[in-house]
Amino acid sequence: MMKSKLKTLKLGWTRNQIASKIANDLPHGSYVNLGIGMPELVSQFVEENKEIIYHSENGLLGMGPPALENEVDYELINAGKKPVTILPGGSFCHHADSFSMIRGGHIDICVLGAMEVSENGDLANWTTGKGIPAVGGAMDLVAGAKNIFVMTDHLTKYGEPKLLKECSLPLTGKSVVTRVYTNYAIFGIEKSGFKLLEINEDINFDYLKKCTEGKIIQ
Amino acid sequence: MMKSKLKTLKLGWTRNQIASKIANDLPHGSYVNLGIGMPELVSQFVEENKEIIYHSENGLLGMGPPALENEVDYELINAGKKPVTILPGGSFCHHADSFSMIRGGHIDICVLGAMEVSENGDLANWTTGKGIPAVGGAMDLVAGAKNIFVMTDHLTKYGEPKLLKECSLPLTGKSVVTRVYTNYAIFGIEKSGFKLLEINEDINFDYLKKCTEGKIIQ
Amino acid sequence: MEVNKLINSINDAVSEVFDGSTIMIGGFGEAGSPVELIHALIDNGSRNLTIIANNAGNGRIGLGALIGQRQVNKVICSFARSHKSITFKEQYEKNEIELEVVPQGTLAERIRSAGAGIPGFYTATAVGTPLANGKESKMFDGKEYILEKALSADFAFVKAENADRYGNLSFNKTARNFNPIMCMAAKQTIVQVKNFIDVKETDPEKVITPGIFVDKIVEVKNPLIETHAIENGEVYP
Amino acid sequence: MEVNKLINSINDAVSEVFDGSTIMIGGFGEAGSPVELIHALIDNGSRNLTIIANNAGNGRIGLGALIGQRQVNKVICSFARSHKSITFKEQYEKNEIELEVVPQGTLAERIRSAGAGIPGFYTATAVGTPLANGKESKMFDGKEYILEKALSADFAFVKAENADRYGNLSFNKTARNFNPIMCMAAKQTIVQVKNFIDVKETDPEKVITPGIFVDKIVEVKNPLIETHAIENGEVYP
Repeated sequence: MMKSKLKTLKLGWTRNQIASKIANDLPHGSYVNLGIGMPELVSQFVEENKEIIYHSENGLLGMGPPALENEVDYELINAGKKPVTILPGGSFCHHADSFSMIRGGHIDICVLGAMEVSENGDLANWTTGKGIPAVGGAMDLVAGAKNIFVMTDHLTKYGEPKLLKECSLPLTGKSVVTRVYTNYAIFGIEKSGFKLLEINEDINFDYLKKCTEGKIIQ
Repeated sequence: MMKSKLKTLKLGWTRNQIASKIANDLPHGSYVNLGIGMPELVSQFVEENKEIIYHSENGLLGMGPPALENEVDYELINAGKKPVTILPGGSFCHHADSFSMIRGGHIDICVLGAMEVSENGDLANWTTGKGIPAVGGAMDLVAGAKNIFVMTDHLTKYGEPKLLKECSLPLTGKSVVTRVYTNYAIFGIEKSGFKLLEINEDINFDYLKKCTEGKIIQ
Repeated sequence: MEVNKLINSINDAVSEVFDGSTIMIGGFGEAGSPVELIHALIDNGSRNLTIIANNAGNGRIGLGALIGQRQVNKVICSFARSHKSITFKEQYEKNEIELEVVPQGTLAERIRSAGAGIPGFYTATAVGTPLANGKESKMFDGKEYILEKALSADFAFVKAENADRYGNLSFNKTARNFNPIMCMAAKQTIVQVKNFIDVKETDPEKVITPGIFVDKIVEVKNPLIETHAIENGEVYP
Repeated sequence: MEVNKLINSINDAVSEVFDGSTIMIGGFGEAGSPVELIHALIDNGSRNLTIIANNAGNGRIGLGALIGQRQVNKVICSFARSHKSITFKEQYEKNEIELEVVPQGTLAERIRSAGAGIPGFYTATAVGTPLANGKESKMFDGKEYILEKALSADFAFVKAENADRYGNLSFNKTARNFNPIMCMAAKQTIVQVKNFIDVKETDPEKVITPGIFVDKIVEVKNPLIETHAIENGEVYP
C-alpha cells in the first residue's frame, strides 16, 4: 500500500457526471431518497421520459426542487433543513410513518455519501469519532432501503482510498451497500468484493487497483 | 357453596339503573369505550352537565348515537357493526392508531360485560371454550384501558355466581378489572377481594354473600 | 412517462395471485371490505389461500363466497363468529378450515409492524390468557409482556374512496380500519376505489395512504352494499 | 359543560413542569418547533431537564436558549451537530451536558411505541454499529435485530397549525414531523397552535392528532420564524 503517496488528482468523472450515471440507473416509478450533500445533484439528471418519486425522511413524499425565493415556507423543508417544494401527488406524514417507509423496505433506492466503504458493503459515513456524534437518519436508511447506492470521491482529500477491505471508522451499517459510484468507476458489491461495472475512460485498471484497498473483481 | 340451588330472581337494579350508576361514575371529559351489548346502555344516562367522548375501536373517536334510518351509512359503524353517527369534533383513524389509543393507556374507562370475574380482577368474557373462538378487541381493551368497569348480572341465567374466587373459563385478562357493577351491588377490586361500594336496597348482605363465590370486603 | 397505477380490468388486477398465496383483506364488517376484488379472485380460482382479515366473511358474497368456493385453507382473524358467517362455520365445524385467533389490536399492530420493518414487538395484550400459549414473554419495568411477530402477506386487497394515479388513498369514515396498514404490509397491494381522481385534486395534507404503499388500482364505482346483498340473498358467483 | 382544552396564558400552560422533568419537544429543524412554549419554560425556570427532540437547538432562541440558560442536563436526539447549534456545543465540549444519540427512525419509533403501549420492539437499524452496544439482540428469519425500548416523557411541547376545543390537531406541511407521535407519548401534552378553530370546522377525515392525545392548548398566532430570528441575532430572554 502506498496510500500517502497517491495524489488527489481531479481525475475521472465530475460530480455532475457521477450524478448523471446514478440518475440513469434509477428505474421509472421508483421511490428514491437522496442523502444530504453530493447525492442531491442526482435529481437534476433524471431523463424526461421517466418519473421518480423523491422521499425526504422528515415526512415528505413527492418532494420537488428547492424552493425559489418567492416560494420559501420554513415549514416546508427537506432532511437537510433547506426550503423545498412538493409536487402534485405528494404528501406529508409524521416521522414514525416516514421511517416506516424506510425501515419497511418501501424505498427502492437511497443514495448516500461515504467516508469509507468495505468490500463486503459495510458503510461508515456518520462520524469520524471526533466532535459531537450525530447520526440523523443514516442508520435507518442503510438498514431499510432496498438498495443503497454510495456516491463518493474515489479517494479522500488526502489521497487515501475510501474503498477498503474493512472500515476503520465507526459503522453506519453492516453489509448494506449495493452499489458504489466514484469519479473513477462504478462497482456492485458482491460477496467476494467490489465488482467492477464500469471504469472511467481516463483511468487504467492498474491505477484503479492502486487507489482501491478492497478487492476488485473484474 | 350451593350454586345450583340459587334462583334467578330478577332482584335488584334494572339494567337501565346499572347503566345509570355507571354513567354517574364517568368523569366529565373522559374518553370511554363501551363494549358491545349491555354496556351500550350507559351513554343514555350521562347527565347533561358533562361531556363524555366515546371511542369505538374500529377507528372512531367522538361516536354519537345510533344512526336513524335516514342517517345510515354502512361505512359508519361501531365495533358491534351497527350504523352509528359521529359528533362534531369526532375523527376517524385506522386500526393501528385506534388500538394505540387503547394499548397506550389513553382510554380512561372501558365498560365490558363478563361471564366471570375473579376476586383479584381476572376477567373471562370471550369464550366458553365451545364453538368458534372469537376474541375481537376484548383482550386489547382489558390490557390497555386505564379502568375496566364490568357491567353484568350478578348471577348467570342458571342462578350461579359470576363473581368467583378464580375464573373457570379461559381468561380475557389477568388482574385487569377495577370495578364491578351488578344488579345487586357495586364493587371495587382490591388485593384482598371484592370491595363493596354500594348494595341495592332490596338485597341483604347475607344474600349477597351467598350469591358471590369470591371474597367480599365490607 | 408518468406513473399510473390504474388497471382497467379487475380480473387483470388480481391476475398475479397464485395457489397458496397469503392475502390480507381489508375491512371491518362490511365497512371497507373489497368485495369486488374478492369476487375477481373467485373468478381467478386460486386455491389453498391463507386469508388475514378481521372477520371470516358474511353470507355467500365476498369473503363468505371465497370460503364457500373452498379456495381458503386458513383464516387469521380476530372474530370469526357472527350469525351471518355461514360458510366459515360450516367448514370450521367439519375441521375443513384452519383458524388462528388474534386479538384485534395485536392483529392490527402485527400488520403495521410488517409494513414498518419491525419483526417483533412486546404487548401486554393476552398475557395470562390461552392466546399467550407458546409465546415468549419478557418483563419490562416489572410487568409481563409477550412477543408478537410481524404478519405480512403476498397480496393486500383494499377498498378506498379516492385514489390518484400514484395510489394516494383516502377512505370513507370507518371504512378506513385495517386498509391503510394492510397496504403497508403486503408485497403487492391492490386497491378497489370508488373514485379515481386527478392528481391535482389530491391535497398533500389529507392523504391517508401514500402511493408508495400501493401497486395497483382498479375503479369500482358502485360497489355492492353487503347488508342489502345479504338481505336479498345474493350469492357469488 | 363542554370539554375545552384551551388555556389563555402560555405561562399557565407550562406551569406544571417541574425540576427534573423529561420533556419531548416537537419539530425537525425549525419546522414545527414550539419556540414560544420553550420560552415560557425559560420563564418558568425548571432545571435539570431531560429533553427529547430531533435536534439540540439553534442560536440563542427556543431550545438553544433553554440550554443556554443551563436548564437542561441531558439531550436525547438524533442530530445535535449543526453550525447554528451554539449552546449545546459549548456545554458538550466542557462535559456539562449529557447526550444520548438515537438514530432518527429509532427515535421516532421509540416515541410512537411509548404512545402505543409497546414497551419494546426489534429493529435492524444500528445492528453492527456502536449504537447497538449494550443492546439485546435477537434473530428473526436468520437476520439480526436489536431490542429498542419505548421512550416516554412527562410533558410534550408541540406546535400545530389548527386546534379545536377537543385538541384535534392539524399541522403545516413538514412541521408535522415528530409532533403527532410526541402527543401520544407524554403524560401531559401541551400544544401551541396558530389557529384555534371552532369544532364545526374540524373535518373528521382530516384530523391528524385526535384530541385524546392532547391536554392543553395555547394560541400563538404569530410564532417567531427561527431563520429570521437567528439572522437578526435574537436572544431569549
